[in-house]
Amino acid sequence: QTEIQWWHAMTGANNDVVNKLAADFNASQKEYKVVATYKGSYPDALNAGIAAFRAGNAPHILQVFEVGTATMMAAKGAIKPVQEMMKEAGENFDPKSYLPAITGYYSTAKGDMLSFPFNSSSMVMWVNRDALKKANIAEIPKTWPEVFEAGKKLKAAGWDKCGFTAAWSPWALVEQFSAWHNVPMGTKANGLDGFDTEMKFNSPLHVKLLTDLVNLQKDKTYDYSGRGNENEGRFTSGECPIMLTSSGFYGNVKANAKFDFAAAPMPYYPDAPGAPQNSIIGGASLWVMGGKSAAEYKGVAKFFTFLSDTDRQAKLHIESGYLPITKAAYDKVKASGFYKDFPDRETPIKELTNKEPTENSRGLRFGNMVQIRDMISEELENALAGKKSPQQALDDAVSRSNATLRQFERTAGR
Amino acid sequence: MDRRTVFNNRLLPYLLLAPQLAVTLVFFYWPASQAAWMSFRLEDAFGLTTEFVGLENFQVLLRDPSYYGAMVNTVVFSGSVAFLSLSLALLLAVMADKQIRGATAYRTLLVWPYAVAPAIAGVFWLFMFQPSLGMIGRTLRGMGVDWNPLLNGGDAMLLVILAATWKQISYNFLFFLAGLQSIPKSLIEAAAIDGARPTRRFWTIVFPMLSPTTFFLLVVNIVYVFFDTFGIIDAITRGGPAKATETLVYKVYNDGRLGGDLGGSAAQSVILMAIVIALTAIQFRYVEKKVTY
Amino acid sequence: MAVVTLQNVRKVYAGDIEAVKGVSLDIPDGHLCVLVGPSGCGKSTLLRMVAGLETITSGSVAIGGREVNEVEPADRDIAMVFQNYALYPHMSVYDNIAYGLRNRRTPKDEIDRRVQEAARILAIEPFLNRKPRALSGGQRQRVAMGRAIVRKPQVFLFDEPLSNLDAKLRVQMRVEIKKLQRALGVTSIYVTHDQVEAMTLSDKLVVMNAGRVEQVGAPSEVYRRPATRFVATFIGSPPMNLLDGVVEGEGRVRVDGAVLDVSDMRAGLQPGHLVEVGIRPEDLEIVGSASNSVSLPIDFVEELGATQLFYGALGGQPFVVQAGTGVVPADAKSLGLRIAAERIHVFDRESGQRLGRVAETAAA
Amino acid sequence: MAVVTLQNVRKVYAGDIEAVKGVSLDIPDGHLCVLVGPSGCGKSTLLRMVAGLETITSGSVAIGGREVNEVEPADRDIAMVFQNYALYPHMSVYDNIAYGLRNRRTPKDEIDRRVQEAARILAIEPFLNRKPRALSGGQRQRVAMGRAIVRKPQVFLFDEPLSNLDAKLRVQMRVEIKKLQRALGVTSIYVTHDQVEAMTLSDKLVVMNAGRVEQVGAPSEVYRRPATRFVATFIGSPPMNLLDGVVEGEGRVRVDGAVLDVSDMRAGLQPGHLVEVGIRPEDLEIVGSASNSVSLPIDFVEELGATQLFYGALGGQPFVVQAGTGVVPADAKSLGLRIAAERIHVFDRESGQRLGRVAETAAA
Amino acid sequence: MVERRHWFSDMLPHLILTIGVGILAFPVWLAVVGSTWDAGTIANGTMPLYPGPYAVENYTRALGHGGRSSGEPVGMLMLNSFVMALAIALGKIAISMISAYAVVYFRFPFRMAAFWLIFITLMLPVEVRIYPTYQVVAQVGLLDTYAGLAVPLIASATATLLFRQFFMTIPPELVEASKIDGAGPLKFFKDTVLPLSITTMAALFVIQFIYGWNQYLWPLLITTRPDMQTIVVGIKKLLVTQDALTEWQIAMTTAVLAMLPPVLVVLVMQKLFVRGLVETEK
Ligand SMILES: Nc1ncnc2c1ncn2[C@@H]1O[C@H](COP(=O)(O)OP(=O)(O)OP(=O)(O)O)[C@@H](O)[C@H]1O
Ligand SMILES: Nc1ncnc2c1ncn2[C@@H]1O[C@H](COP(=O)(O)OP(=O)(O)OP(=O)(O)O)[C@@H](O)[C@H]1O
Ligand SMILES: O=P(O)(O)OC[C@H](O)CO
Ligand SMILES: [Mg+2]
Ligand SMILES: [Mg+2]
Repeated sequence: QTEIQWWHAMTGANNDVVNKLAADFNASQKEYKVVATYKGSYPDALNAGIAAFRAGNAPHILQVFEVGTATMMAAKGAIKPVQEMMKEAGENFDPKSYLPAITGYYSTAKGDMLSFPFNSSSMVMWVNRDALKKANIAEIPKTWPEVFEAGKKLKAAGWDKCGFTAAWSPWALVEQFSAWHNVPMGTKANGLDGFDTEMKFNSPLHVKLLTDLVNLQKDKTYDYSGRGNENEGRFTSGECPIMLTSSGFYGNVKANAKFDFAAAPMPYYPDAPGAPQNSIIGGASLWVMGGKSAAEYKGVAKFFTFLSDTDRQAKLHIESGYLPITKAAYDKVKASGFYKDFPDRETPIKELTNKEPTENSRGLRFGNMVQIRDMISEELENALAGKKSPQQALDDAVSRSNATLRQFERTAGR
Repeated sequence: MDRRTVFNNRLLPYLLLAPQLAVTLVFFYWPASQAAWMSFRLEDAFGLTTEFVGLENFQVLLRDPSYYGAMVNTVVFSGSVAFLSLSLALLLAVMADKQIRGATAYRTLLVWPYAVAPAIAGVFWLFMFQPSLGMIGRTLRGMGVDWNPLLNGGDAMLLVILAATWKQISYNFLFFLAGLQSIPKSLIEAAAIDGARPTRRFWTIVFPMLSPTTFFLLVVNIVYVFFDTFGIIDAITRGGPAKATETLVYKVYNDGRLGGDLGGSAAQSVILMAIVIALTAIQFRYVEKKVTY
Repeated sequence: MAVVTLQNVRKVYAGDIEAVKGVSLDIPDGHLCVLVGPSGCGKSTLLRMVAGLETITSGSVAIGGREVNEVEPADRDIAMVFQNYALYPHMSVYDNIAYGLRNRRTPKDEIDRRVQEAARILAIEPFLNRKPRALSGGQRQRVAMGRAIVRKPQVFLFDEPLSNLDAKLRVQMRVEIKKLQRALGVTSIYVTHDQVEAMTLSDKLVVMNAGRVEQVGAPSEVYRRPATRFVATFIGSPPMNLLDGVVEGEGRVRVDGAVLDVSDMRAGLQPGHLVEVGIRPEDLEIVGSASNSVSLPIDFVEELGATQLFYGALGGQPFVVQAGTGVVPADAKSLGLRIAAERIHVFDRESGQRLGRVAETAAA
Repeated sequence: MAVVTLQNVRKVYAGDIEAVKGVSLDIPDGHLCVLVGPSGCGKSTLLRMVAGLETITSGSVAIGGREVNEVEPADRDIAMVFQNYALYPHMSVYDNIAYGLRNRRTPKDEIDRRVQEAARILAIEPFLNRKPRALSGGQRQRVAMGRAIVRKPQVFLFDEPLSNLDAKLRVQMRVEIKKLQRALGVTSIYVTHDQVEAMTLSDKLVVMNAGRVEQVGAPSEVYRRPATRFVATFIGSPPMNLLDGVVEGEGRVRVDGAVLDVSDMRAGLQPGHLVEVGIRPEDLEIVGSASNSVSLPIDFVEELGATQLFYGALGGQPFVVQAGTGVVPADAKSLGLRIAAERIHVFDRESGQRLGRVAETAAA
Repeated sequence: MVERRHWFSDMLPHLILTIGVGILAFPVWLAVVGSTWDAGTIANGTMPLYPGPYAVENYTRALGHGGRSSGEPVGMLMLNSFVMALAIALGKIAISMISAYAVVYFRFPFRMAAFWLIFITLMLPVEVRIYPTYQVVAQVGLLDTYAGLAVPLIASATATLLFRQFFMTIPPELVEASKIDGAGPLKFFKDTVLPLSITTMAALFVIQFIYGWNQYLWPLLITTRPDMQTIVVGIKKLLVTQDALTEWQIAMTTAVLAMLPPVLVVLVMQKLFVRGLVETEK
């Protein structure tokens, strides 16, 4: 039996899903055994994968979150392009069967798909309906000003520790925010058109959002909840009634929240031209590491085929809140009437397909983006803690990011 | 003068030394030289391409404000932990050294945190001080204190300092107790006859007599804060918010993470090693001197 | 300077160890009183009670007429020299000596004057700036003395102050201490387990054993008329020979077949009373091999230079004779010994008490 | 049992410390030779070269006629008793004694026989199963002896074996060692810095100083006719008094105004030759205050029991007189002293060599 | 000593020590309490100061299945920790003892050089050169092995220095007596040095066992397989940082379990441990 190592970063309810997938695959055949290993957070998993590769000990499959894409793409010798592998293994693989936003994100300029889409998400705004009701907020807020307003009402209604918050701050407040408002995060179509990009997320609109948040942070109408999972905990425990995070959070909200909740579209500034545009995908894809034997790749390919099964994808979507990544699966769920019963479960897909993507909303592909996220987080923290003005913080984030981009450019093997 | 009688075999001593030397060479000197080598190079994350860049990594490092930030953090952190844990431990040791009932029981109850892993100590303190679910964190907020280690660097620093201090008190306590107990009773008695009251005895006799112990502990505490607290920081703050709790060692780890800046990380390793070797040398000289004390 | 008076002083340590079992003692002003006895007999305990370093279980200690049982050491106006000197290792010699004065807020120049004077007396002026670790044993000893004398206390206490020195230095320092004590005239209590030190130093010698005082007296008195068998063997080296004997009659004791005349013997002892007869090795007269002499076969001779020790046995009990070198021919196989009646000590075999004449003992 | 011969033995330690500067010595079979001298004079070094624990820089050491310079300690057939006994703390007394035999693969029952015998001789049978830490100092000393004798070696080596014992025990063990050595008849070398031990134990006394032998001889001989000023002051306690003097003429020396007759004085010394005159404290005759006597003002008296020491100064140099107790009245302020001509030692003031008559010295 | 006494000065030490004991114990008490409540109580911040009814459930789950995300039973993690700690403790004692023996009881060319080579590593823990060391371990193929967990950490000068110091306190006369008694270096080591070192070894064992058990960063990096992970690392994995909630009750259960062995070792072997500690460092 050939063992196939699969390193991932799925926690909580999603972790159960991953383990179940592996178990099901292993039960479905005898030749291969997929061993799923939780390696910590997305950056931890990526870090473990890189370290293991350098040590000659890489797993077969590595789950890498979307912002690690550039790093992986640049590592030509380290990865095995999925499309190529599927072909060699004789497995059926059609990039076109995936939602276009997804295919675009993980393919080269030439259209070769390098990684296997697995758990794609989008950012949504989770709301605690019970709380809104208590605070006499009839409608789920749609725009940022409405969110601010709602936050204030909630505060007045007793949610004085936190009106609203956002997990994955750089993702929510910079990356998705840029796309949703059709402003560039960086040049060159956010890096999709080449590594010689520069960051642009210190635009007036970006500064405006941060300035608003900084002001609201003072009385905790908005309350920053760190880079970890405090956000999620505060939402499910009812402490924070509004929170921006991934649609993939669904499984965990469902398991833990004791109130009526919903996933609403991300808020936008109504005065921003074109807003809302469309969101970009989040989540992660599966990368196949290089240097393995043909037999092993065959197993990996078989596993991927197993994962692409339409029924399985549909089920995945329903259970986890991640997107149905193939068109077939989407259609199937739609046809089943699921979205009629649970309209907010379609929210992320609607966000993604809200408008035809522009240069600013097709996706992101910045080198060392994982480190850049840390820099953005740090500068956001500086601003929210009052140590720097919002403008200053974003300027610094931009210039630090640019330095990192330059370094990446130097080392990226191209 | 070394008046030790020795055996005069030729080969045997080398054989006896071989395992330790082998392990040291393979797992210390080789990596150390690798670090030195890497500090002159620029590499991509996966180590696929590499380039010799001379001193560039060091230059970048020395121009990087966050490196100095980490230095300041390290100094604040180690200084506070050393001061707090030393003074609290000394207080406890002086109390436990008194001829009181239950002294051994107190000692037992004070030594065990030594055995708690730093990472686990970190988890304990996180659990207590987490702002939204931690018992103390919530209490503080309930009392109107704006306790927010997730955003407020000072709070975060305070938290890791407290956790590290908590972990270190036992150790210092043991040494102070041993130090106190090794002060000849007759010195205290002589001072009493010389007319010194307990407080004066403490400051003029006991405390100066403890100074070798104190100095030793200072060095050890600094090293402890340098390295062993990695687990505490990683568990509680991961260096955040906004690098407020990033110490030199955490930075070595963090910068090398994701293969992002292995050269820079290696350059930091090299500098750190130099610092620690200097510390060792200082301590060694001091220890040598102490032998004759 | 003061009289020190101990009345029925007892010390029971935790764990019911009765270290001192009721000691009464008067030390006249200016006298040097030596406590001597085997290890563990309670000498240090007694001294430390006078110092205030141990609490007094019962009885009373008075210094200069004032009962000090509850007075802290600092307020007893005493100074003490410890066996290990207890110098403060982190202070210079000067500071060591000055420390006690500083604690008493003596003016600076007064301190300086007194320290310099003490240093001069003890010839340690060149070392005033050194730390104790840079001094030899003898120098440390002097510093400890300096620390004691600089305070001009009412009482000096010494706990085996010389036992960490080597033999030569010990003899020298012993003479110096005696001179200094004489010169300063401070009442002193001195603890030692070395009987030579005890003999040579004391004005008043107190022999202790197992927590009790066995004998108190001038050293020569104790040597000449030991009150108990214990004192007899403890004081004097080589120790007094002891032979089992039986009272024959008034002033006569039978030992190993021979009958000895004893001049110092209590009246009224019944014939047949079991005694021990003590004779100091140097108190024997060596006679060729005259009649009325005892013959001691020589097992073994030790050469001491000025004198020689002859080891043998009398009546199955070991017996030593000391004689000036040259008195006995080198090839002698036995000694003829005569013993003057007044040099014979008699002890009760059971109680160990001296059986000397009552009147004379009382006079001592 | 064997003769031990040292020929011009030298030891230079790393760092150019010449610890032993050429020593030649013959120790006849069965003799006990004591090396005595001040600390650091090279006694231990010399002994350890015989033991094979130090290499020999030059010269030769022979045991029983065989040169052993290159022989391992284990193969020299020696046994050694150390100052701290060097008992194996983790082994029982039995195992300590048996260890050397076991390493030599002696049969089990033979080992047992020998250990039991040694234990019997030393009266340590009851302790055979104890660990050394459960023994008193004296008992440990015996075990160390047991370890030495059980092997029946050709030579015993002792390095200050008694100096860790207290005074009483030391005297007792010293006698026992002497008896044992006599009984076993094993050639022995014994190192000590205690001159009493040296005097009492040795058949042959070797006084060392600064890496050289100062004098070799029978102990009484060394005491009576010290070859150098060093030996004169080192052997004897209290040490010999030394006074500066000047040769007046044949057999006469002027000291502090007075002229002394000296019977043992080398011929041919020029008048005016600077000398030192040595007189042992016990060699002075005390005369009331007759004419032709020197008067010594008494500074200070020490009571030793049998004798008294009178401290004073002659011609500015300290001077001690020892006299039997009672010879001098208690209230005497000075002593009249007479010195027999044959009791006076004369040393060259510069070289420290004895200036005794050549013929007689050679005969010693 | 005769001293004036006052009820307050008599009570003060007890007061201060009790507060000290309380402060040291409090975090652990909370953890113990935390291990006996359910996720919801903790997550809502309503956990009381006394233990709850979920102890059995939490401990069974931790020992049996482990946390949700890591899914490794604590028992297995503890076994790994135990093996690692044991290997480090024994390995360190073995190699440093013989190397100290060489340095103390022999004179040979490059002796001081060897000593310094070892000594320099005194205070340089693996954290400072973490990546290169990882690389080296990978190159020699020791990732995911017990050897990889333990061997790089047994190269430490502290133990060597301790043994050196201890050997120097063995009276030189014992060597000499042994030589005269016909024992060579190996025999001397076996017959005398080894038995005399037993308490030192035991003391050192306690300290090194704790050191090994408490390792964090090293096992975190060099183990990739879940079944090679150690318990301290296992806890870190329970502290989820994204998307899901931390299962604090399991994390606390695991933390309490992870803390137990070394704390027990310290408490049971207190005397040895204190002795060893004070001697190692001085
Ligand atoms: N603090 C203490 N607790 C219990 N017993 C003690 C204490 N100090 C001394 N002792 C016991 O009291 C007795 C007398 O001890 P002390 O020190 O007075 O003897 P010493 O005559 O000074 O002996 P040495 O000559 O050995 O100094 C001994 O049996 C000793 O063991
Ligand atoms: N291993 C050594 N290395 C260097 N010098 C040494 C060594 N051993 C001894 N010495 C020096 O050699 C001299 C003689 O030393 P040795 O031990 O033989 O003296 P000793 O007469 O036995 O003295 P003590 O009575 O103190 O034991 C001393 O100056 C000593 O310092
Ligand atoms: O929470 P996920 O899995 O949807 O991922 C969120 C972000 O895309 C991570 O970069
Ligand atoms: Mg005492
Ligand atoms: Mg010696």
